[in-house]
Amino acid sequence: MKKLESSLKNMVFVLTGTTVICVALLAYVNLLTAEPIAKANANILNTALKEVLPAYDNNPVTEADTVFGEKDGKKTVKYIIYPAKNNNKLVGTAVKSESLGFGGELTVLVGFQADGKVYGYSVLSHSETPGLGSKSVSWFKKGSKGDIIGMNPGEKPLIVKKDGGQVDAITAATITSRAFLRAVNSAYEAFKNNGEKPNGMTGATKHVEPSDSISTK
Amino acid sequence: MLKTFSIGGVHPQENKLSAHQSIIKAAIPPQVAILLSQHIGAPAKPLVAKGDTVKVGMKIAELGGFVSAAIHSSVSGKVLKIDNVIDASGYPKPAIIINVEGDEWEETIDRSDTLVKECKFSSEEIIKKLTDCGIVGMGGACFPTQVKLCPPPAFKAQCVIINGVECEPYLTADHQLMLEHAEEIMVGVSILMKAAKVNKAFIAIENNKPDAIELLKKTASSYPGIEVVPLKMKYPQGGEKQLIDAVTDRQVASGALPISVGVIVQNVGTTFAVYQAIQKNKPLFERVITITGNSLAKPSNLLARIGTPLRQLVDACGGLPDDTGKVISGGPMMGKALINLDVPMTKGSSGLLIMNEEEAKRGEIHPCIRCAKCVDACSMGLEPYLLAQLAAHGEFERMEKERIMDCIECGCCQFTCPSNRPILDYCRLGKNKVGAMIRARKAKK
Amino acid sequence: MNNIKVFLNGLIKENPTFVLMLGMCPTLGTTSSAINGMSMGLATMFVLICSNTVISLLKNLIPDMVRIPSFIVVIASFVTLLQMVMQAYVPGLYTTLGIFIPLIVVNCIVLGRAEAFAAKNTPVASFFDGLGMGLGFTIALTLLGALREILGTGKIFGMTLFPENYGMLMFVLAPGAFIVLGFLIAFINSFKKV
Amino acid sequence: MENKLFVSLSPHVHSEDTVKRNMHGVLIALIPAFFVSLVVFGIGALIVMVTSVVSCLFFEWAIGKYIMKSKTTTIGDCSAIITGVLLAFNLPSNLPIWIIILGALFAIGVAKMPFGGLGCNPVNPALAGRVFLLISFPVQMTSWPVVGQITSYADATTAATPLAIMKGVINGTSGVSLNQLPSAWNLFIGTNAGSIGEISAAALLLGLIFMLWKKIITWHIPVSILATVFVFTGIMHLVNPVEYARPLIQLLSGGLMLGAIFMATDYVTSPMNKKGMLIYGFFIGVLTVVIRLFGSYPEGMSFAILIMNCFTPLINIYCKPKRFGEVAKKK
Amino acid sequence: MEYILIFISAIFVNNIVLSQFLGICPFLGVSKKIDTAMGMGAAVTFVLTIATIVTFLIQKLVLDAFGLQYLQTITFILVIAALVQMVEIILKKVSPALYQALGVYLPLITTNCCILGVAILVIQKDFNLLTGVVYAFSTALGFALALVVFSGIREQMSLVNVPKGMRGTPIALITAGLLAMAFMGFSGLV
Amino acid sequence: MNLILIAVISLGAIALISALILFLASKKFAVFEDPRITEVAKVLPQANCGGCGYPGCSGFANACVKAGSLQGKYCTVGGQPVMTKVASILGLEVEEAEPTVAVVRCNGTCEHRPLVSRNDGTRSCAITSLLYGGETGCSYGCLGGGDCVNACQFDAIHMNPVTGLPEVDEDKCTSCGACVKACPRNIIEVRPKGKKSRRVYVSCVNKDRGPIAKKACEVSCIGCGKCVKVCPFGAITLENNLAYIDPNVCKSCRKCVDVCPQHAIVELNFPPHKPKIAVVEEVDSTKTIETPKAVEAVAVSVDSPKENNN
Ligand SMILES: Cc1cc2nc3c(=O)[nH]c(=O)nc-3n(C[C@H](O)[C@H](O)[C@H](O)COP(=O)(O)O)c2cc1C
Ligand SMILES: Cc1cc2nc3c(=O)[nH]c(=O)nc-3n(C[C@H](O)[C@H](O)[C@H](O)COP(=O)(O)O)c2cc1C
Ligand SMILES: Cc1cc2nc3c(=O)[nH]c(=O)nc-3n(C[C@H](O)[C@H](O)[C@H](O)COP(=O)(O)O)c2cc1C
Ligand SMILES: Cc1cc2nc3c(=O)[nH]c(=O)nc-3n(C[C@H](O)[C@H](O)[C@H](O)CO)c2cc1C
Ligand code: SF4
Ligand code: SF4
Ligand code: SF4
Ligand code: SF4
Ligand code: FES
Repeated sequence: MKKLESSLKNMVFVLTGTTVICVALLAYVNLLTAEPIAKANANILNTALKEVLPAYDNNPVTEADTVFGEKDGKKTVKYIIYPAKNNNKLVGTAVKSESLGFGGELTVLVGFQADGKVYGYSVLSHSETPGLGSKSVSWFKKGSKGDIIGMNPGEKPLIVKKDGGQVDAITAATITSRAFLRAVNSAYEAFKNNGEKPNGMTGATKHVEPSDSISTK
Repeated sequence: MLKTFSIGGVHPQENKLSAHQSIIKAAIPPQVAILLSQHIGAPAKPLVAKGDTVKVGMKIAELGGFVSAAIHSSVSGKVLKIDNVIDASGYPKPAIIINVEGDEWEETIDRSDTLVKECKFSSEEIIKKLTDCGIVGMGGACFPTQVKLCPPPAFKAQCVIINGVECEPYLTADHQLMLEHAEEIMVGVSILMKAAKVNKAFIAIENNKPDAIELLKKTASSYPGIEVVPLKMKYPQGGEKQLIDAVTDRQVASGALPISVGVIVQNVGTTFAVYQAIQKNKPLFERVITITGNSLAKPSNLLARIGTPLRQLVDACGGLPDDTGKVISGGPMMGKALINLDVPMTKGSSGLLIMNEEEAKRGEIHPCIRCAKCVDACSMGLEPYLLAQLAAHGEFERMEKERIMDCIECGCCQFTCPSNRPILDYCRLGKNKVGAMIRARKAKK
Repeated sequence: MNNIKVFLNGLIKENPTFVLMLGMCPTLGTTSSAINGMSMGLATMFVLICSNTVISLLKNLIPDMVRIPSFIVVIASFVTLLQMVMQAYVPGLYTTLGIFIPLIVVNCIVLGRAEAFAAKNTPVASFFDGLGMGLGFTIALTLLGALREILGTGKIFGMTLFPENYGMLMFVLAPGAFIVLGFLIAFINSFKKV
Repeated sequence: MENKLFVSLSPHVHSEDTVKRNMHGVLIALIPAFFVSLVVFGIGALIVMVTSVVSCLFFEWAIGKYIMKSKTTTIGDCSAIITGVLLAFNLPSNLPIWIIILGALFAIGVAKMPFGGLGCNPVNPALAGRVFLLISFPVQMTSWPVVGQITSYADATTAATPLAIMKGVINGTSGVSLNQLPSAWNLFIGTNAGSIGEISAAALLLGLIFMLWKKIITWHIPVSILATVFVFTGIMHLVNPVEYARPLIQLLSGGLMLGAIFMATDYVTSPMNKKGMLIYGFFIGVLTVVIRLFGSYPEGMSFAILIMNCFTPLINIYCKPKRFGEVAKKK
Repeated sequence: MEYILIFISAIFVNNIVLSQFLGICPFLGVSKKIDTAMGMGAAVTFVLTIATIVTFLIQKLVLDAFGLQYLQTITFILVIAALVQMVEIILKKVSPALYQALGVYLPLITTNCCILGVAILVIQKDFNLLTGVVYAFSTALGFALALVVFSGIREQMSLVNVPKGMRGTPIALITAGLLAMAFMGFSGLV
Repeated sequence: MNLILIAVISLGAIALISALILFLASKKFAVFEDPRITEVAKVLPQANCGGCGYPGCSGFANACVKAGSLQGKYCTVGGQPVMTKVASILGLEVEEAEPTVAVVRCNGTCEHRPLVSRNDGTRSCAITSLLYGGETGCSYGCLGGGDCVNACQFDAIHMNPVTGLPEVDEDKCTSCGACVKACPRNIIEVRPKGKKSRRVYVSCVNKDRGPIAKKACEVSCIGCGKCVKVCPFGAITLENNLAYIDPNVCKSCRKCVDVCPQHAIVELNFPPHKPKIAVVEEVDSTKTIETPKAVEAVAVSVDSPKENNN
């Protein structure tokens, strides 16, 4: 077969044709995968929710409540609050909260029992240094050095020992630790003021405002 | 504060071993070889042929072009042949070889010692006479003096600077000449001023020659317009551009001639030769040369005939030591190393330096540590380390942009380099190649 | 050309990373661990094989003037396909590799092979070329990832070799990527010379 | 018949200056600071120093011999010793030996020899080694022993450095204030925690004076760095005296003196002319202060020098020495 | 202030080449001479800024509007490829001088990760048009900076004798590593 | 189905518009260019990776066409096959009809040429020649600094440590002439290789008069003219005291070799004792045998820049 030559007709025809065929194919695959993708995304959240909350039987995602903050006159998502109910009784609440860590935004999902004690947490995303700040994923869990499970930020905000608090910071990653605890504390505020707008949290330092950063990833 | 030039420079050890050794007349050799190209410009054209008899001071070759110089016999005798001999550059060059018979001078030459102060010639006559007498610059480059004295019409000379700096270590010929012939030099300066139609002249002397400064200052007081300028010691003060900078605070721009800032520079030796040519009718066929070296028995200043084999001059100073490693025509900073002592003396031979094996050998070369000492030392404000690297990598176009052609080959960079790098070797290579490039470009146009 | 030779060519003689130095971004950006490097390599290999095969099928249909755009469209389609599938079935990995998955489109190897090989050869040969190049790329990325993982964290494929405290953190960070690859290439070159 | 003469192009004489002489000069200039560190940190300083120097020398020798296969070894020029000493000077005196060896390996094996050895490296090897360690082992690299534990090495108790205090104040860490900083006099003579070689400004200045006297370095780089830091931190201090420390304290603390005097002046990696050196020094000063005050590392000197090392080739290209005949002719 | 932070972040802290690993091929390929590096840097800056504007608009006006986000990759690359080619053609005719300075680098840019990468990142990071453009522009400046600094070092290196086995890519990569290490000093600035 | 339609339509529209705009732009803004540039660009892989060191494939194509030679140019992606095509477009490979090789015309080995001084300067022929005539009495001969060796990109010329002279490796030499340019003494000449690599040439470039030349070197040409007389084909000329054999006229009869009193004429690769063998053979008949050489020349020439560049 001879090569088609570069006439206007051929060019337009081939390029458009290729595109159309490809796109049609893609659109079809998209239809097929749309559901698994949504499921996969939901799965991440659900797994995390299961991990940080006591057993529940409702669907916290559909009942979630979003708290907006204001930045530059624009509404931005600040906290998402997921209530967990068992037999229609509130057994706990998970709060998605952000804070600026060493390398950028640190997003955590913190689960509180109804009485305000930390039940569990899960780091949803972060861009901390591997091997240092990234340890926050497990550092504050039960049995680890920086265990915060069962603590109640309502009684006393969680603060690293170095700053006179009660929590062991990740070795050589105090910045991440502070950021993490800041996220937990402010999540607690959001949990407590559920529905209302939480006001400024914690012993604010310069870096508290979570959304004025450009994260890397 | 004494004046000096503004950029770079180094302080080599002075080693003026032959200072204050009075000038001795060297014996006339049995045979001389007078090179036809002892100056910058076209080689001279021989006027004699094999078998001709010549007298001392007789013109034996005439100008070979506008920039060229006449050559006179320095001895009397018979022309043996015209043939190639190895000169200081290490390549064979044509020369007139004369077998000496007696010492018979041309009658026109005034051989008396009397000082003739009055110069009766006009500017043009002086220049014509200098041309006839084959006067060239004796400070290094051997540029024909008459050409320097008639600048292109666009320029006008404002002053003459007499270069009595003698910044090269070891050399003392100019120093001794100033001490012994102060009056003649003054007259020479006046003649040069007249020829160049200026009424100001500076005699620049480094302050390691206080006696010469004092003597010339005293002598100069009776000559109007001549001023003696003592300068701080620093090599390469004697470089034309540096000297003009030091004396007049003017910097000759890149690629320009001294005359562009209204200056003509002449060496004291040249000045003395001018005096002799004009007032005594004596062409340039002998000059003062310093024979020196740490291992030499008698470092001296000799008055020798052009064409004398250097070996004979060394023998007159105690002979060549056994451990000699290098023989240099000129000073240690700019002089040329010779392959043997059979090289004949020329109008530009200001000194002969003997070094023993140990002094002669270059040190071990290390990698450039980028210490920038060469940059600090370069008297032209170049970046020698870069130029050397570029030359070694054949990047000649970039060398041109880095102004390699400004390099005066003073050697400060290589002298100062702690890594012993052969910087100037490479700069010379670069200058050579870039020069050829520029010429080729001009030829194309 | 013999298909095995085509295959080995990509694997060794013209290894895209060590010899051709193409597709450096994912090579450096996704090799913080062996498993990441390998996944990226496999993903690229998939696209490379598919696009090579398809383009060599289409080669005579495409006029020269729109050759590049058409190739890009084909490649981009496979990348998008890959994106959707990964998002659906291996979401964790998809997040880790992040932006480098869509960037396979502009990976010089893919387009380069399309132009240099697929556009001139049969679909079968193009398939093997894609396989060889892709495998070469995968091996290189895995090797680099493994080295960085060992040096940086003392692990390989997540298995601990020595305590993490002894790991040199820099090797999992940006500078380490450049430096390890530099030495790796020097090391491989030293074999090629002899 | 006479010997066959040597022939070469001019110049035929050479100054006394050699690479070795310069390197020895630097080593002599480093002695006072080392002496202070011995007094202050005792055995720890000695162990770190010896390890660092020996491993630098070893790597230079081994790489030259077995990897580059060169016939002559380059350890004779002493530059590896300087690298070793300066690397040690930048480390805490309780650093485990294996970390020091890794640092030396990086300095010599990554930052120097692959480029061709002395004179070819684009960045300062000792600093590259130190920054590599800082990034790789932040825990060990930021715990400084309390001064005066002459006989303890690995088990020394740790203390906060002046820089850590300053950083703490800037970060708003509770319980830290600028009042906790040692006095300028203490910083000057060196009785506070820190890296081995950085603690005594007085000893380092002694070294500076020696090197200036011996014409090993010129004043341009150190002075421009110190002046820039002084002015910049002075302005910051005036703006906010509670958060930002006094300029004198800034000058005397951390590796600033060490860096300005010994590391920024490294021939190989600094610009080749005076104008360039001043620019280089100015930016090192600015970057140091920026990193100290706004960055995440408490100490900015190492990074500032490394960054400017990278800019040095550009400075060399765009900043030329004053050339003869370039100035307008004075009439 | 926000713009300044974006600017500093994109140039120094999260330098596209040295910490994000985008655009490495031209970074290694076109850095042997400072002049070429500058040309390339300028060309990237020009194209990246324009491309970001165009892709941003397409994303908002077409993809988001019709719910076609999954076609992002294919659309962007198509648009970028066409755009670059068009700029090249136009530049060649309209300003040959500019073409000589920038245009010759244009083809190289299509397959440069940083153009597509930045276009996608701008969408991912939820910038608006203005911040997106500032981000794209400063990222490109960061690229140019890294490229020029790197080419300076390489030019200097070409005049010394790098050991044979290390010459070429290996030493270039190691240099890039040291450069990246130095640039880590900027971390935490914003 | 609806979703698919929307996708297809919007993307199709984008593609259509791009194609149209591109087409129009290319028509409207068409600029004349050397058509060979496009041709070369066509055979290039268009990976635009910059691996060649030029800004993209078209930059590379441009450079190839403008330079008119492929020296130092190599496309890493396309490799050898592409380079061969580029060469054929530029008509470069047909240039070499008769195989040639570099010949070093100096036989002044250490034993033939006594030293008269010791060169203590930089070991570079170019620099030494600025300095002086060299360590021996012959100011025309090889300086032994090895500039030619450094100039050769193909590792085809090496110093022989025993003789102190460079030697050409005939198999590697591509007769690129780099060494000829590098030699400040004009010693190296690119000459026809000759059948079976058999060559006769004057291995001396000394233009001094006989006695001087003889003193400087035992095997110098003294310009006696005996070879000129004996040559039946008039291939030898004598100028400036130096004989030169014109390779195009020479029939390799080797009569001159024996008459040279200084043994300055060298015969290469002849079998030892049968002087009659190669008399009337045409040099040209070697063409076919040597063609692979030309290809190899391109092959090597494109490889080595990678090693030499940084
Ligand atoms: C390469 C590198 C990455 C780092 N990453 C983090 C991090 O992700 N999180 C963190 O809190 N500190 C990180 N640090 C450590 C901080 O720079 C520093 O140790 C911090 O000031 C905390 O000190 P402290 O824990 O001793 O108080 C990192 C350091 C380096 C050198
Ligand atoms: C081609 C050429 C032309 C020159 N023309 C003049 C001239 O017109 N006027 C002048 O004063 N000097 C002229 N000079 C002399 C130089 O400026 C200089 O004095 C001479 O080269 C000797 O300098 P040196 O001994 O410092 O090397 C000329 C030199 C050269 C090489
Ligand atoms: C580096 C350098 C050093 C020089 N030193 C001297 C010197 O010491 N004395 C001197 O008379 N000429 C010296 N010259 C030569 C002068 O530049 C200049 O050519 C000379 O003074 C002109 O006078 P002339 O033509 O009479 O020789 C030196 C030249 C150079 C380049
Ligand atoms: C004044 C001076 C300062 C030096 N500073 C350093 C230094 O900071 N780090 C280092 O590794 N070497 C230093 N050296 C030694 C040497 O220059 C260095 O190892 C080279 O960079 C290696 O190529 C220094 C040398 C001198 C003369
Ligand atoms: S020889 Fe040339 S480069 Fe060296 S110092 Fe003198 S003028 Fe400068
Ligand atoms: S003086 Fe020597 S070592 Fe120093 S920069 Fe110049 S060439 Fe290099
Ligand atoms: S430089 Fe060229 S001509 Fe000379 S030997 Fe090498 S390949 Fe042959
Ligand atoms: S042949 Fe020429 S270039 Fe080669 S070593 Fe001899 S003089 Fe030097
Ligand atoms: S893979 Fe990123 S530019 Fe080539």
